[in-house]
Amino acid sequence: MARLELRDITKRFGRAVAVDRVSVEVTDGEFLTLLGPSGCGKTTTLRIIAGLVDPDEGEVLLDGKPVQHFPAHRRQTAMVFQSYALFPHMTVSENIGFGLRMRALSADLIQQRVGEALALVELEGLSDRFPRQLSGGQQQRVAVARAIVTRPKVLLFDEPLSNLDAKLRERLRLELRALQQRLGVTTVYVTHDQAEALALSDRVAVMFTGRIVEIGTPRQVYRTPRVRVTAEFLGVTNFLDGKVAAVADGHYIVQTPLGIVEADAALGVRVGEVVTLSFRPEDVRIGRYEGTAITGRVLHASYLGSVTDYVVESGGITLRVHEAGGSARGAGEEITITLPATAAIVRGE
Amino acid sequence: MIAPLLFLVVILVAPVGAVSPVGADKFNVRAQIDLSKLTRDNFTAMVTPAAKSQSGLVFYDFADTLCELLAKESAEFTQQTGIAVKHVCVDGDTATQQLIAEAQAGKPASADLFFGPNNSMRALTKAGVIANLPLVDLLPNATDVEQAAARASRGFKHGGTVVPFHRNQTALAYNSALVTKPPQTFEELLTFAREHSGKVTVTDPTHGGSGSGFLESALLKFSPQCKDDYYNFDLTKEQAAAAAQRCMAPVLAYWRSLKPHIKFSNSNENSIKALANNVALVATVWEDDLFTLATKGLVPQSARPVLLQTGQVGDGDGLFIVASTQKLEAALLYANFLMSDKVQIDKLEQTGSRTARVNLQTKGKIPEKLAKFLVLDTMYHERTRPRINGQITDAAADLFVKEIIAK
Amino acid sequence: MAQFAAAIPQVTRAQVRRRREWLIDLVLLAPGLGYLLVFMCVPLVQVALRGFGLLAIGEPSQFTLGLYREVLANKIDRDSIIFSLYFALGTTVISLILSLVISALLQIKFPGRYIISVLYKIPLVVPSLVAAFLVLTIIDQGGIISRALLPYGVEWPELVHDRYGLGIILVLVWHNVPIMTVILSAVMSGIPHDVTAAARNLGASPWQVFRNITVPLSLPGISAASLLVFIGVFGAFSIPSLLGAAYPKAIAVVMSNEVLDRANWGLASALGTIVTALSAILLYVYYRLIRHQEAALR
Amino acid sequence: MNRTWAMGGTPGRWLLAVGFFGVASLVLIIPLIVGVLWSLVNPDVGWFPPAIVPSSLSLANWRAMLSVPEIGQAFVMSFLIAPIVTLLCAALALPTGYALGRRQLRARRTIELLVLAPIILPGIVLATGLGSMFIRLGLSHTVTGVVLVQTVVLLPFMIRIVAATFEGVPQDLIDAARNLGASPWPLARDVLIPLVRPGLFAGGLFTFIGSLEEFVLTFIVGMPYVQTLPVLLWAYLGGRSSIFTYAAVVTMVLLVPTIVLMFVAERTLKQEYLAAGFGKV
Repeated sequence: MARLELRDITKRFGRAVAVDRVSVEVTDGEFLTLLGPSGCGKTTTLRIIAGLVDPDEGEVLLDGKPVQHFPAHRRQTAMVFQSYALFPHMTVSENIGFGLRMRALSADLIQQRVGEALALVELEGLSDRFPRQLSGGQQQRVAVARAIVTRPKVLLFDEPLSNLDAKLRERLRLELRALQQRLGVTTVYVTHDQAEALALSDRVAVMFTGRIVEIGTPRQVYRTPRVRVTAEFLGVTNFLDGKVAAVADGHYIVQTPLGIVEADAALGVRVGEVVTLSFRPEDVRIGRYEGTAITGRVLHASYLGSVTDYVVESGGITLRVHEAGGSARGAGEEITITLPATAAIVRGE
Repeated sequence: MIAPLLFLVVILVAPVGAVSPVGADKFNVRAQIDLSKLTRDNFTAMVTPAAKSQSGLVFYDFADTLCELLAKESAEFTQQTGIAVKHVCVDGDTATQQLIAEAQAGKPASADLFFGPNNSMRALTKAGVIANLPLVDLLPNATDVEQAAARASRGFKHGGTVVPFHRNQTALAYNSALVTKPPQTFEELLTFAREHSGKVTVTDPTHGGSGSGFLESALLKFSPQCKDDYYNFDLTKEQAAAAAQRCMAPVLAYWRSLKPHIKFSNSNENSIKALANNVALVATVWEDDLFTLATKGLVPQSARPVLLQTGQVGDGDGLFIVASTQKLEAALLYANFLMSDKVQIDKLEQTGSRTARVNLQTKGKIPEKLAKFLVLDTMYHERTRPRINGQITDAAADLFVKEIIAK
Repeated sequence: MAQFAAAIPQVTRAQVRRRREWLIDLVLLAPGLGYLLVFMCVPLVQVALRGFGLLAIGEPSQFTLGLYREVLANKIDRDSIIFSLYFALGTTVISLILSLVISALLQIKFPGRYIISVLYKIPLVVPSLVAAFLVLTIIDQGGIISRALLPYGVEWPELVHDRYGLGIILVLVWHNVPIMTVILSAVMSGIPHDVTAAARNLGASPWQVFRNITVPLSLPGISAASLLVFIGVFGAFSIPSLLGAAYPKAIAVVMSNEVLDRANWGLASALGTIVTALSAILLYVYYRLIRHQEAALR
Repeated sequence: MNRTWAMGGTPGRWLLAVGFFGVASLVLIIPLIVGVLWSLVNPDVGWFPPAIVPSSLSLANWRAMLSVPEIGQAFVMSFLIAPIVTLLCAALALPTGYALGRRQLRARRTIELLVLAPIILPGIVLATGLGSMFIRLGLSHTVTGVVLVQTVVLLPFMIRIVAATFEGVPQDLIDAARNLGASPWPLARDVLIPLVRPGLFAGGLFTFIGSLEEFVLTFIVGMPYVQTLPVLLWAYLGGRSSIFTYAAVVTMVLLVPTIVLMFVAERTLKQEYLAAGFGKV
């Protein structure tokens, strides 16, 4: 088990900066997700941890010791690739045992640990199959087994679920999380899927254009994002500009064109400043409740199953509103909505 | 990157110093025996013991038609003497250039003996490739060599270092099944070609001896006034070119009227093939070529050779020992073997190659069914002409290409 | 070790690493490229220099443009270059048309397709000389076709050793169609089925699909294959030497005559340089064109 | 109607099959049969127009050819040179092909052009340069010389096929192996080489057949001493003398092993390897 730390990691490809002064610490046994759109540098960061890419600057520390000069095969990290990267010319058990063979373990020990790993991912009967004879989900499990069997200090996942269909993805998500918790291994997980990130992680680091813009628990980054892009990336959100009218015991009173909305404390915001508020569609309630209630007109309604998504216009501003269940309000209907009690103040364009 | 490359270029092209001929002051060839004491009479006694210790002779043979035969004869020589011979069929001009290049580079030659095209002998002698032993005077089997052929090849006087191994004859071949009266003069040929347009095939003079021989025959016929030049073998290259220029005019005139009615082929064999495929009724050929291909079933039974009344040139090619050989005695023994009755008669029987040995009795040695592919002896002796100065032919051929073929 | 490395400033370390990588590249490339440098570039440089009278063999070396003047003044050499260009172009065009059709048809499933896809590769492994022989036995006057037509009184035209090099073109086409087909089939099977399906869906006939979708999307393969075939055929020796007419001769045949029969290395080198230069120009033009093409397809 | 025809309704497909097999027999099978017939022509009778089939067959040409050592020597020479050239090409192409396929090279375009050059350069130009160079080096007319020149023209195909094969190995697999603790040597032994083996095999086969076929360089550098089957064939096809019947014999001797080789190894001659060898410029 190990503590992983990145210090000011920078990587350029030609003139493009792929990773820009990334610093992050992953505590022992923690599950950290790097979340961001494609091209944000998250995979490169992962590969730098694995030693597959050399950083131009910065340090990778494992338990406090710099390891960035260690070649990939001496890093004691294990990675699950997006493509699974199973060796097509080896059977399932040969694939899983590969890392152990590279460590020159005895044949008996290899057999035993491969068996354990197979059991762990519930693939006991398939040990002599070749990868091409397996389904996508089975291949994914083999890739996971192959990674954990070496008992790495850090487990790395590079979008391991992105090639699976939605249903399977959700199931494996749960399994992965359970497995990680059972093993208690420090894990870094890369994905662009926000639901996956929220569901799996202890902490989520949101990356944009090579930088970590925000890091926190799933709840923090979803509910109270500090940065506009984070709020945008993690699902549908409403932005509302307003002026800070007052500060009261850690809360801000923000005057928006639609009325007063309270916001959580944010550093360095002064009274009189114009800020952007972000709040989720499910925080807006239909009907008149305590707080700022306004009337609006439904421009568009789409039924999504668990919720109905409305586009509501009020005073020239459109808001997204989610209502649980399937009450049918048609376009053009006048409704009353209540703005959320608190919203997050976000910065940035 | 550039510098080492240039360095390499320099190293690889640095001229190799010319090497002076090996051997005694009189001969340019190294021998185990005392060459100054060697005569025709003591030849076998002197040469044989030394020859027995030498093996792995390399014999370059340029004649397409003889390739198969000489491979067998070589094997027989090896069987008789225990001296291994590697018989290599080569292209005459290529082998000539190779031997010259090797001599110039001071490298040991790839061959010990070369049976080569006679018009190469001038260049080969100049380059010191030919051992300066008068083989004609030394080989016991060369006693009766025709005097005209003994000491000169294509007008180049080599003094007997090249022994005439093979005689041949250019001719016209025709399909007797379809042509009852073959043309026997240039005028008749023109008439015939006009009547059977496209049915006469002539070998391109730059691509085969049957073509250049035909060109020479035409020179002899149409510009007899140049005869002195034709057979003056002391002309310089420039003089030869001038002579060709002077003598070609009537030949070109004849060709201009002939050309629309004939087809050119680009090799001796293709002319014969035209005959075989009924594309041609008359074609220019080498007599021995026609004969050899006939033995292989590639010439129809009805094909016959004929010589023009005004004469057609015949020639021959000789063989010599390469100066840089390390196996002189074996080479001498082998050369003598090639001039023996047996080889010379086999050669005639199987390939139609005539011999330069005047006393050799060949009558009755040709199988009946093949005799018809040879020119009748009387016609041969009456109408054969020696080939003219090769430099004139070359210049004439160049003119011919420019004025006739390329037009 | 790690501490030592850490003590060195970052930039230097990167440089050291880069130099090491470069060294590895060099060591890896050395066998193949070194070989080609020695056995291809050196002789080529020699040919180029010899064309200017330098490094002459058997004569004094001296810079001269005389050899080129000789070539250009000589109608025979000029004609041979033109003739070579002619049959190279003919072969390329005919082979291209045939292999486009074959490749397109090979994309369709039909009974026995597998056998055909093996059979059509036979000419790839058949030496072109064998091809020359086989074609000769078929199309020559006196070949099988002419014999088969004889009873009907049809005179078979002269296709071998003819002035128009038809026999040459025929054999070269026979030999090059499979090469082109391999390239084109690979390109065509790379075109997503969706694209052609979409075109069909939008109302294009099979021919229109071929003309407007398949061919344009295969252009990179088409141009590469055409270039390869053209340059290859332009310098072809064995086929023209066997099937060519007495006049004009292919440039390669002229060169080999100069070298083998006359040891005229200088003139052959000048001719060789011209051939190489023409090929290089073509290659350059190709790269200029392909750049636009590729940019458009991306 | 149109649709049935071209996009292959069942009748269309059959029509296509018939068409293809018709063309194949016309351009492949009939010539082969005629070639065999020519090798069996009875020299006493011949085979002249208008006969479509020879009136009498015999093995005389085979006997005649086999009675002299020429064809046997050429056969031995061909099949001696081909494996040597193949091994030499493989040895030279492996590291270079690896570098081209897997490493980030600075002068990649130049290197690719250099590797392409022997493929598109007319053989006769190379032969002219190498011929004179080898005379000076004493390599003319030697087996070594012929091996070296054949390698010049066949090495590029090998390099290109090897490079394409290496390139085709997903980087993820390499990364995964390294990540799982494979140092360079086990990485090569356990992952890289097993993955590129089919490509290497295809390249080797290609080179082998290429060597058997190569003519112009062998001819100019090897003549007259090193005579391979194609050189012999050229000689009998009219290069030296035109003896059709003998040419037919040489053709069969040369053709049968190559075609057998091709059919045996058909699976390895996959389009992508062939296309890599010839294809991209």
